[in-house]
Amino acid sequence: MKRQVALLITLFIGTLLVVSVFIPPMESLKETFTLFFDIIAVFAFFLGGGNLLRVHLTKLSKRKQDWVYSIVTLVGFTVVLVIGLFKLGNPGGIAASPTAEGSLFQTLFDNVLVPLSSTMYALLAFFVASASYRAFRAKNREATILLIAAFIILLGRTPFGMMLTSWVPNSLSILQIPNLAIWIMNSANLAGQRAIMIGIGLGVVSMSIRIILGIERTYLGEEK
Amino acid sequence: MDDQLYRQPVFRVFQIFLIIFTVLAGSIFAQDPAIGLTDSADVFVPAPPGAVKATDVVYDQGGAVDLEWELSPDDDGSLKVSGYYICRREVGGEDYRLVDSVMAGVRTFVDETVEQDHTYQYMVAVNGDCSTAPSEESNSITPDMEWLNFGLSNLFIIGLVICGSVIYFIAHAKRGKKFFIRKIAGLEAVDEAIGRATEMGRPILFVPGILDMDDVQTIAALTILGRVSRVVADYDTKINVPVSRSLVMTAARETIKSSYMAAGRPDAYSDDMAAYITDEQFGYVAAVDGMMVREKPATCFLLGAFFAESLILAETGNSIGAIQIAGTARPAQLPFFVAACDFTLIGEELFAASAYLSGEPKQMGSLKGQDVGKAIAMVFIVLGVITTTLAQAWDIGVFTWISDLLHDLFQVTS
Amino acid sequence: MKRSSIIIMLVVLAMFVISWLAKASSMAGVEDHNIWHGFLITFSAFLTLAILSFLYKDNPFYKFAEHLFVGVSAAYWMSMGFWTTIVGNLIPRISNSLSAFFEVPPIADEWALLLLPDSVTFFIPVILGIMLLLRLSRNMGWISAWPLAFIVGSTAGFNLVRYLRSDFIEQVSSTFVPLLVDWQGTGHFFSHLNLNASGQFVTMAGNWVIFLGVMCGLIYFFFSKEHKGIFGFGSRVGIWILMVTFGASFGYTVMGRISLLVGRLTFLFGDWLGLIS
Amino acid sequence: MFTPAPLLALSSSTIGVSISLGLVGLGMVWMLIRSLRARDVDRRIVFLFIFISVSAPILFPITFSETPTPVVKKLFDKVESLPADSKVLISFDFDPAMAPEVQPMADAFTRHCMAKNHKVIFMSLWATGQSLLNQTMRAVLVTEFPEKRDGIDYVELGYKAGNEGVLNVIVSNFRKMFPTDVNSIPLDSIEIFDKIKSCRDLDLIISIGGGKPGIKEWVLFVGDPTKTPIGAGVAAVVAPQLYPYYPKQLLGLLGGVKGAAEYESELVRHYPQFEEVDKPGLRMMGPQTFAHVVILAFIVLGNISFFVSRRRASR
Repeated sequence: MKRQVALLITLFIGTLLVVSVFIPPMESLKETFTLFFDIIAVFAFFLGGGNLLRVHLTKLSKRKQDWVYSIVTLVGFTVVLVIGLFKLGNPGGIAASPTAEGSLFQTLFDNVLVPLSSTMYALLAFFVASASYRAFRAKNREATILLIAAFIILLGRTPFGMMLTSWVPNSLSILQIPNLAIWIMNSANLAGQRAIMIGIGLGVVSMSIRIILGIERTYLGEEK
Repeated sequence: MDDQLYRQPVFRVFQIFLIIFTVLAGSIFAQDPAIGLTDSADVFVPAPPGAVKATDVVYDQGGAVDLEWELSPDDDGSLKVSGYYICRREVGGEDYRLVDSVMAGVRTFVDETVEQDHTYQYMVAVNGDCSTAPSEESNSITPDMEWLNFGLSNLFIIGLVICGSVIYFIAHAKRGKKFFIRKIAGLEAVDEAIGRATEMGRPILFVPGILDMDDVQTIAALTILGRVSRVVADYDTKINVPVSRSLVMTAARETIKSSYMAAGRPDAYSDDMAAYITDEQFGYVAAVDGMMVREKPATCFLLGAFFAESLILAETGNSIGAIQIAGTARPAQLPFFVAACDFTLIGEELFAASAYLSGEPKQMGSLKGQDVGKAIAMVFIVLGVITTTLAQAWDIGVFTWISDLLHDLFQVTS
Repeated sequence: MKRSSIIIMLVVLAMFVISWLAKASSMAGVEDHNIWHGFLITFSAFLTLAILSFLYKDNPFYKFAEHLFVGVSAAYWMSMGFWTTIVGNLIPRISNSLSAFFEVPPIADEWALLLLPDSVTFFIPVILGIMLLLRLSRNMGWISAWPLAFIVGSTAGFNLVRYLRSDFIEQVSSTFVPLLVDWQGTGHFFSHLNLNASGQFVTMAGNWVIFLGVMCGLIYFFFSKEHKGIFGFGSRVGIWILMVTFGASFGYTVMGRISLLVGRLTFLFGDWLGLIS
Repeated sequence: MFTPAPLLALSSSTIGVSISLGLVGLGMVWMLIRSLRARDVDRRIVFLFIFISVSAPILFPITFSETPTPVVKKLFDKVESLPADSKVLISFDFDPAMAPEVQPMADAFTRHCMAKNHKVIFMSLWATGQSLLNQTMRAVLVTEFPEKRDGIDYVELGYKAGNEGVLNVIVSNFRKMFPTDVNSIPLDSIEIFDKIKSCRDLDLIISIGGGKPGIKEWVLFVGDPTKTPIGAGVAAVVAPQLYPYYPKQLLGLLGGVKGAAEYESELVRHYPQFEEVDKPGLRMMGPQTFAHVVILAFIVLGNISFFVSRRRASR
């Protein structure tokens, strides 16, 4: 029974939202449901944040490996939560935006979160290099095509691409590497992207139907 | 359509009354120099704009009116006219009030400040240097709400055909029809990858992307997690599912738990298998990276919605020598997975994976339905390309017509 | 702890203090809270270096940065969720007294859903949220499947039409490309045949590649037909097209990734060390 | 802002560059030898190379001379070939987030037009473009061309709300949309506008942007109906979407930092007096080019070691 109700909810809500697209009076349903989702997600924070606290407190009390760092997480979490929820150090008081200019919360964001996340993001520069060193090898036909395409585009984005091929006459200018790079981006690259997207569109439609019809129910747990 | 309502006799009479009233009011208004300095001899007064036509905006909730008028004859690109004032009043009520103004040369306006089922009249006044001249009053208009959006009928038809074929093949499979489904390399490798982790005595890492449950990719990833954790339960291997959203944590726990129950090992399940890290994209990545280098999982699954972190995770996983099975429906991240992982589920394959892994005929049937969708796409692309080519190269009427028709069919206005 | 690691810790600490003092004194007279700002910049630089050190190998500084990142960011998004969603969107709709307490203007009732006012319907997510929390209870835990069913159902419902529209229908129609561009007859075509990048032939070739590429790419994704014969050839070409796509997009994004590092290094060399103007 | 570097700094930067180039070069040779022995390189060495190749050009600014691609060259030549006193409109259609990529282009266009003695009209379709426009005016016009006079050599129309609606109006009449310039001086009393009524009277329009409204709108609403040549500078991500308009509807296009760098280096080639001014496009290109070359070299090395090891295995 419990599962039946859940499947009925999915069926009802799913169908309702599909149908609502075609019915103007129900247009705002989409925004309302998005808000509903956000609100439920905030409730879920209790579970997530609670779990975070539990994991690190256990680590700390049982003196598991690296328990010292759990103190860092716990202190960071508690301090920021208190500052954030009570708007401590916010010049505008309770009515101000939590991220108001000059607030402690925003200062923390600018000086702790920004350097951390942008450096993490910047690691990509290194990983892009190591991945291309390892992956772009002419192991087989597919890998060779991947390699050639990447090489032409990369070369086309440096001054050397033009330098190497600037002698090519205008009537053959597609063979100049920067032009070739643009041409590839606008033809083969576009074709591949479109084929992938059309496939994704169908995949999502089929997956959604399976969910709405209750055929796909893994997230609810298997039948006992 | 509820137009019918207004066709009832009572409303007819009311409408006729309104029209008479309108004409009367209009003529009175026109004589009354309410706006502008019309009498002064040395002030240029532009000629008033022509007839104002008000129509209800279709397929909405009744909150908008379309206006169209003829430009004032003096609005010829010279500087004599600076713009138009749009004025509105409710029929039978107050005076005209200014709604908005538009620049010279503009002949249409959409008034989105009206309320449903009220009746309005409009007037457009042309604005000269220091004088205005009003148009005649418009027809009265009652914005109403439509119950069906016929503007989306092509979306409806295409959706019906595609959903229909998916459902048809699901039903077909239910009756016992077996379909051929080709092998999907990444999925064939799942069992082997889990077996490898078991042999090496190392854990399995499953990353379900960084988006919440409101993204289909996350749900697809969780359904695959269901199959993976079933095998994991059988093999008695350790599985770690770090997640970046609390809701995903809840759903992942539910999924793993039921897999363990199904495998007959509810005792081996623990909530610690799925743990929430943080909502912050790169904070999550930092923690998962740390987890990778410290616990050295033998197998990493990177399935779901990924953004820039795709390559950071895949490269770190690669550096610890893990077998990596990745998959996403974000085209921008696929190249990185292809470059750095052993197997990649490309777009549609991610959604097909759960059906494929389940082995249930019903689910396999839906894959056949998707193929029908692809066939339809291919047929229409061929038709569209041929007719567009013929229409453009030789300008043959019938092909232009078909090509326009196809463009309209696959053109969705919101 | 090993002696060497203690020494490293002490050295880093000493360098931190030196940098802090140097930064604070260099800002004296320019900034009001120079000690505080000196600390902030030094701390940012320390965190930047701690994350970069992961490239060499896992180490205590990275662990510190990672754990700080997790704790601070989880709390950050939780606070933001509370203020923007609960205080920003829920409370103004359901309670006037609470809105007054949080000094947010109440949002007027709209009768959007099921012909009920928002002040009633917005209790639905609250109830579902509480159901979700019941997961913590032993007896009522099963009920948390209902909010999940609600969420999954709405995700499926939304995305079905959205993806059908933007990924299927729009991509199909944008593939209606003319295979003959600027066609002025066969004679004109051959007499003007060249490989100029913006010439007729190259533009046409691009459209042919798009047309055939999309077709072959779709053949690759066919699940229910064996990839043999003509179909197999089509699917092979499809893979090649996908490989060109992946290679090209990879190559194209490299530049953006490098700029990110330029940004970080400019912070380290400029804002922190003051080596560049 | 540029401050002339003392001799010492200049030489130290040259030394720094040579040392880092030497390091990277020697390292590459060492790795080539390793690759020929079919030995793979540790990823950390790859990381080190990227670090050096990105930080060296930041610490010791070096610039590579760029050869302009035809899309850029065509636009440059247009500005160059217009006779003095031609009327050029530059529209700043971007926000601060995009500015690092496209503001260098705006500066370069302004510099070029001023050097050619064109009459320049500045405007913006983005509210946030106004302050960026002021930045360029301060950095380029006021500092480098103090002799140019507002209203005679250039005029700032500023921002007007209305997005493509603005274009719809100025395509037939400027005064209707902009009765005055940004300083409230009526257009009728501004010399430049004596002979300008609408966009038809302009000799060139340059839009710099990357979002909506932007280049596409300029092409559709102004370029196509009036046949006034339009050039553009855009962020790298949107450049591929605009290539279909080139060369028919768009005269030329600068895409991303690379496009800016190409234009800057072409400018210096024609006007050596700009050798000394700050060229952010070229400056940003240094690390990018260096890193790209290192990555390309690594791809080559990887393939060498792959083929050598395969040959050995087959023996």
